[in-house]
Amino acid sequence: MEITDLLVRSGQLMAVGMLVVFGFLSILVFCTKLLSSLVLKYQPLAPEPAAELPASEGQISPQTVAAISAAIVQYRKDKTNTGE
Amino acid sequence: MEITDLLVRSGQLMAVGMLVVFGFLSILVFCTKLLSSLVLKYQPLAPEPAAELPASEGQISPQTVAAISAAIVQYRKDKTNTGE
Amino acid sequence: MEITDLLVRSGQLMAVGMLVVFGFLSILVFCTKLLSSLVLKYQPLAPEPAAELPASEGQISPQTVAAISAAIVQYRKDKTNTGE
Amino acid sequence: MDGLMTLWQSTGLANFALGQVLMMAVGGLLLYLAIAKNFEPLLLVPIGFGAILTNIPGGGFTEVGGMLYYIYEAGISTGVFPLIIFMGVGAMTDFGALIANPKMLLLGAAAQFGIFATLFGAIALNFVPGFEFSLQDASAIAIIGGADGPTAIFLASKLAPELLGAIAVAAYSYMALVPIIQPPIMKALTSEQERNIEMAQLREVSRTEKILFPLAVLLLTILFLPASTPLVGMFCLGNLMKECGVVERLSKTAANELINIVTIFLGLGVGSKLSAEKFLTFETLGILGLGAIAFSIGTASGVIMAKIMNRFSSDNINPLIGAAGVSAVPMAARVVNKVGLQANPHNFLLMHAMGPNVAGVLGSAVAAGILLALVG
Amino acid sequence: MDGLMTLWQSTGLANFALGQVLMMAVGGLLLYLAIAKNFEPLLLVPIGFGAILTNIPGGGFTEVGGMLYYIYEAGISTGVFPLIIFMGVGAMTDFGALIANPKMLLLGAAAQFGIFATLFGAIALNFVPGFEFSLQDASAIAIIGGADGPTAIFLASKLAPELLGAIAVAAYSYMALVPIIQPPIMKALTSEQERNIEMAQLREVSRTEKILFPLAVLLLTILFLPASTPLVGMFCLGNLMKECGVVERLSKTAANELINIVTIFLGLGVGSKLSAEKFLTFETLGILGLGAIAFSIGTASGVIMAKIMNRFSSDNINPLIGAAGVSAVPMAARVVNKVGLQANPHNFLLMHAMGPNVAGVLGSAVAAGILLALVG
Amino acid sequence: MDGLMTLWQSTGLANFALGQVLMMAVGGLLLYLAIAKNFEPLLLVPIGFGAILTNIPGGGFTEVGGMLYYIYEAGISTGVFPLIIFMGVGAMTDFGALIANPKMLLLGAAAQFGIFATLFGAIALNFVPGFEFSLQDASAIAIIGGADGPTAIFLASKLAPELLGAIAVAAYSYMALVPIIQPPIMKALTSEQERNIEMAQLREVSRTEKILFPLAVLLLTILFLPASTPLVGMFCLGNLMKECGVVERLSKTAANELINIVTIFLGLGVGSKLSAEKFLTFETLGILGLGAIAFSIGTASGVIMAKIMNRFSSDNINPLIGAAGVSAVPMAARVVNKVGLQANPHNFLLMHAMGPNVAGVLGSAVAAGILLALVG
Ligand code: NA
Ligand code: NA
Ligand code: NA
Repeated sequence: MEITDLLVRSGQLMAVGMLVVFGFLSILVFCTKLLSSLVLKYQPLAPEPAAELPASEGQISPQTVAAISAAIVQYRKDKTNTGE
Repeated sequence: MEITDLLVRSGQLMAVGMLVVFGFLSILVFCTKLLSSLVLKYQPLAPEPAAELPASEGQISPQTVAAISAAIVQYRKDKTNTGE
Repeated sequence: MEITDLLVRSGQLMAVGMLVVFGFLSILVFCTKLLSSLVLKYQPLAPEPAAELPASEGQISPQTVAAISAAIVQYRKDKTNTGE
Repeated sequence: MDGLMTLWQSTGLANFALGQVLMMAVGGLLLYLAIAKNFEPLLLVPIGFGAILTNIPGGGFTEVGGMLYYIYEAGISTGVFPLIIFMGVGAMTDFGALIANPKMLLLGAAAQFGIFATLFGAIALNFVPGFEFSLQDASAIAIIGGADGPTAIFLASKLAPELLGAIAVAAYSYMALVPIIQPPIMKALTSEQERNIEMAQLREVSRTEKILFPLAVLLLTILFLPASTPLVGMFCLGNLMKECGVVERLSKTAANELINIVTIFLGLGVGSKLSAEKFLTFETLGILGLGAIAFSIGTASGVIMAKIMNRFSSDNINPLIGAAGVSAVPMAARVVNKVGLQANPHNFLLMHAMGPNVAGVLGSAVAAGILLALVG
Repeated sequence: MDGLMTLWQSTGLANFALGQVLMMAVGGLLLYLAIAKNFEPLLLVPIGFGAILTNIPGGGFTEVGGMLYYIYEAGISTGVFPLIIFMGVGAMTDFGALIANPKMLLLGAAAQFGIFATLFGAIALNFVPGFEFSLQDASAIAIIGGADGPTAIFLASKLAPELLGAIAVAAYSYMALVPIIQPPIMKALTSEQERNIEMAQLREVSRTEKILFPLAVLLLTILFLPASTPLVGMFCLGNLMKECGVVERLSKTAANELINIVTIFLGLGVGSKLSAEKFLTFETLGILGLGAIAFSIGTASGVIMAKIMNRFSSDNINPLIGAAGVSAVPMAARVVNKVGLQANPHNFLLMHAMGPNVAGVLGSAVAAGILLALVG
Repeated sequence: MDGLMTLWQSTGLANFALGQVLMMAVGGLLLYLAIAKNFEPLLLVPIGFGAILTNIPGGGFTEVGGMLYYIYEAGISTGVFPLIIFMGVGAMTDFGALIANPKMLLLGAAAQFGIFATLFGAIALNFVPGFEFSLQDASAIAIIGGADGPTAIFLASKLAPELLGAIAVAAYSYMALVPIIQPPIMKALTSEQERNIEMAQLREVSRTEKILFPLAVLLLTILFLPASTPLVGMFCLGNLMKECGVVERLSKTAANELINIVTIFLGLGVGSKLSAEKFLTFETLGILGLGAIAFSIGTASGVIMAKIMNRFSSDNINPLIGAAGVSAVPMAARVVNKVGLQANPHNFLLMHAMGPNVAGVLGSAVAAGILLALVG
């Protein structure tokens, strides 16, 4: 094929390609908005307090508390022994 | 093959199959019992106290104790600084 | 091939092999020394105190301190509650 | 422009066949069941997704050069993927409960009646016009009653590859449905009093026993049923690696990263058999129906066997645990525990049900070997 | 002795061709850039090392029976490795920012102009004597502008395998150079005032939206662009596994061990295409030049699109985020954030740039599908 | 019934050949040594299990379509598995001790005399009726003296695949026996005074040296011994990934999950060569005998070399560390340390022995390359 023919074809490719990329992603924009509105309509974002709170508050498990308590006792003992 | 022939064959398969499954697993029952009795005869279940104790008692490693001790010191310092 | 021929060939292999192994690894000794001297010349071993210190000192992250502090508070509360 | 026309002619829109749309809906349904209903998600997510990919018009996933083609040919038609999964399952299995009470193996044997009765039923279905199951087909379908995914896929890949998709889907779906299928059968076949039976606590099992058990199983399989050795052998290898304690890094990899990797590809490969022309057939309906029957018969025969054993044994045996003999590990054992607790809130049957549960895995691997030897 | 002579005749010293020495230097340069300059080290370390191994005189790595030969044939010429990587990348990607602001997809679309303009440019280069790029070659080269490694390797393996080495090296090198290539273009095309624009905080996105999004993307790809489904499908599978929450062990394996294993082999396989006769050509110079142009044009068109959207949209859009549309995740988004902070130290654009950034991945997979359908 | 008859005719009981029974016993013995005696369990568990599976009458594991057949063909006859293992070993190796004291490389060289002397011995064994080792066979056998599993398997798969099983078993067994084989030789060749020698503490090695070292090794191998580049190259790749610090996720995967997966399959694949007709031969006895000789000679020549170096070197060199030159990492270094402590409870030789130990790995890879180039 002549270079000019190739150039014409690649110009066409550019036009078709950008058209399809934009077309496709525009449809995806529309569908995503539609999807979000449907989801939020039927399943509004719950505050999910039950799931959030423990993470912010209860980071320390009972085992940790127990272990630490024991460690503190141990620590005090050591302190006493070494006469610190 | 005629369906009835197939049915006869599948009936035979059923009989042979269940017979062999039961036979095989019955032998396995016997062998497992034999195996267990042999094992328990030559290697009675030890109480393994050495392996159990550390897990129940010594959960807190020296490093943990050290880290926590340091943290407590740090904590007290912070408390003093912030005038809590 | 006659066994004696094979023996001769394997004797040659032994000679060539050991020669090449020693030769190769001797060159590697030389190159490694050269490499080390070049590296140490252009990039003397830094004491790297910045990288070492935190590992030995700062093992306890702020989160740990926070968690432990909270645990201590918790522990004291528990102690008060149970009248320990 | 030409380009736009070419693109349009390549679109799904321009090429969809009804069958492909339906199969994508099936794939979507499997994804829904897996994600929203927690139906065996580890398998049904990749299977459902694979089904969608397989039915893309012009996607070429299952043609030479397509991703799913390579996955299927390399891993499933060779039988390698199900065997690796089986090794991983072995590396996750604890035979302790079974070694402590080896009689439970008989419950795992009884539950295999679900397989052989279904084989008979599948052939009988040939009287209905439209069904023409060969003995190979019927055997592959019947193995659904074994309630074990890798076993079903392995056997189907050898005996009836064209039915593999439907068989795997049925097997995993019914395994997920065990909490719905089993309880009514269990309750219908047992009295309140029987469901109340408490069982003696299991003895402790030593490490040596746990190491020797998989070797004993392998040895007997070699002696009596070599056709089962691929499945049983890989299972025992995984279990031996776990129990022997000296190759922990291998057994952990087999039970985690390796089984995860292979599970993704196994699921995709199974999905590649869910094309419209293979799945949207009369046979598939038959397979789904037969699968449900197989599970039900297996459950029933396990329970009945447990009743018989309870009568003739010196120990108390709660007949409910017979239902765990179908395998479907660990779902069936959990169902047993739950139904038991409904009858007696202090009666924890879980550990007792684990024995028949893992026995069921061995039982269906044995049954698969028999079918391979006699029908394959 | 004969032996010493034979050995000598087999040495590299006795057999080196100049091209091989040069290619080893190229491999060494890639290792240097990766290790000392942190240029995409996960890929460039294995690629650079593979380049060295490939050019060993008498090493035989890329001949039948050689390690790199098997790696390339099994994983790259089949397209399987880039697709597995893409699945893993999907399992690491969070579409939250894009779902919260789907218009960002248009920035990902605009940046693909870098691809198609470069395709035109590659053909135009044929006027220079010594260049004879076919449309296939030009398309594979142009995809460098997609700024996505697996996409570039996948497309090159289908359209122009003999150029794969140079294309992959250019793609990863320019991705590493994003912090150098993009800022001048971004600053040239925007005013201080525009770079100062603060954007509204993104809304929270629900788990259901995140689960349905990859399925919606897949569905549209099936409907309109089946040729993109291998890439988009595997990407969406990874993302679905991550977001659905029920197959965590699969998605973690896909995003860690599996992608790591495949990355090593993908890199070595790409390196196997860096032989002297394939790389030390005039074309390679053209590819490197065109790649730089592709990145620059993509960046510019993203920024310009963002300016247009800012003018016509009700929301404020900082034009800088358009530069993230080339993908190069997450480097491009970080560059946007940095340039934004230079203009306004309180303006954190990172989250806003993640939207166009992941949109760019989809955009280039779409562009790759178009090229496959029309040129392949 | 027919079915029972068919099943019976397929059983192991009905088909066992004596050789298969014996080989299963060999497999069982390997498992016993691995599990109870901790003999290189990571390899000997899968090898032993593979040996059992291979010899199942009617199991079909090593026939076309069988699991072990695929494993062997895909991973061992291509050489890919040992090379991946070698990469993982490289990613676990620390060359620091060797870089600090590069003269130790000469100990790794001296210990290779075990290989070449055994090659001579294997040929000499042909005078005994029943032995007909070719030069290829003899070379593959001799590499047992390299005390490195992947190297032995790689070379045997190229030079004498039919002897691979026996060679691998001998190599791993003797590596496990290092604590028994080496100490008497070490003590016989050294005086109490020599064993007491304390060595100067090793200098610290910089990260740059550790990064450049594997590249230097690779470069020299390329220049002088391209036939060693598959082994040395993959080893250096693993080591470079570990040391360069920028691809930690790759090097960790290479040194953990990937090497574990491949180890399982490598072991099973080696086991697939342990069929009765290949293993139960006169040659196997010869191989086992020659392997022990190879280890002994390697140990002795390492120690003698260390004595010579101690005499002519300005630094103190404890001759015991020469024994670590056979490789068998890290077992041989530990043995050196233990024997050293017996002579002088304050003399910790472990770090000093790591140098010759890793030098031994390079030395045997070099020796393997020489054999490949001259005999292959
Ligand atoms: Na079962
Ligand atoms: Na892109
Ligand atoms: Na060695």
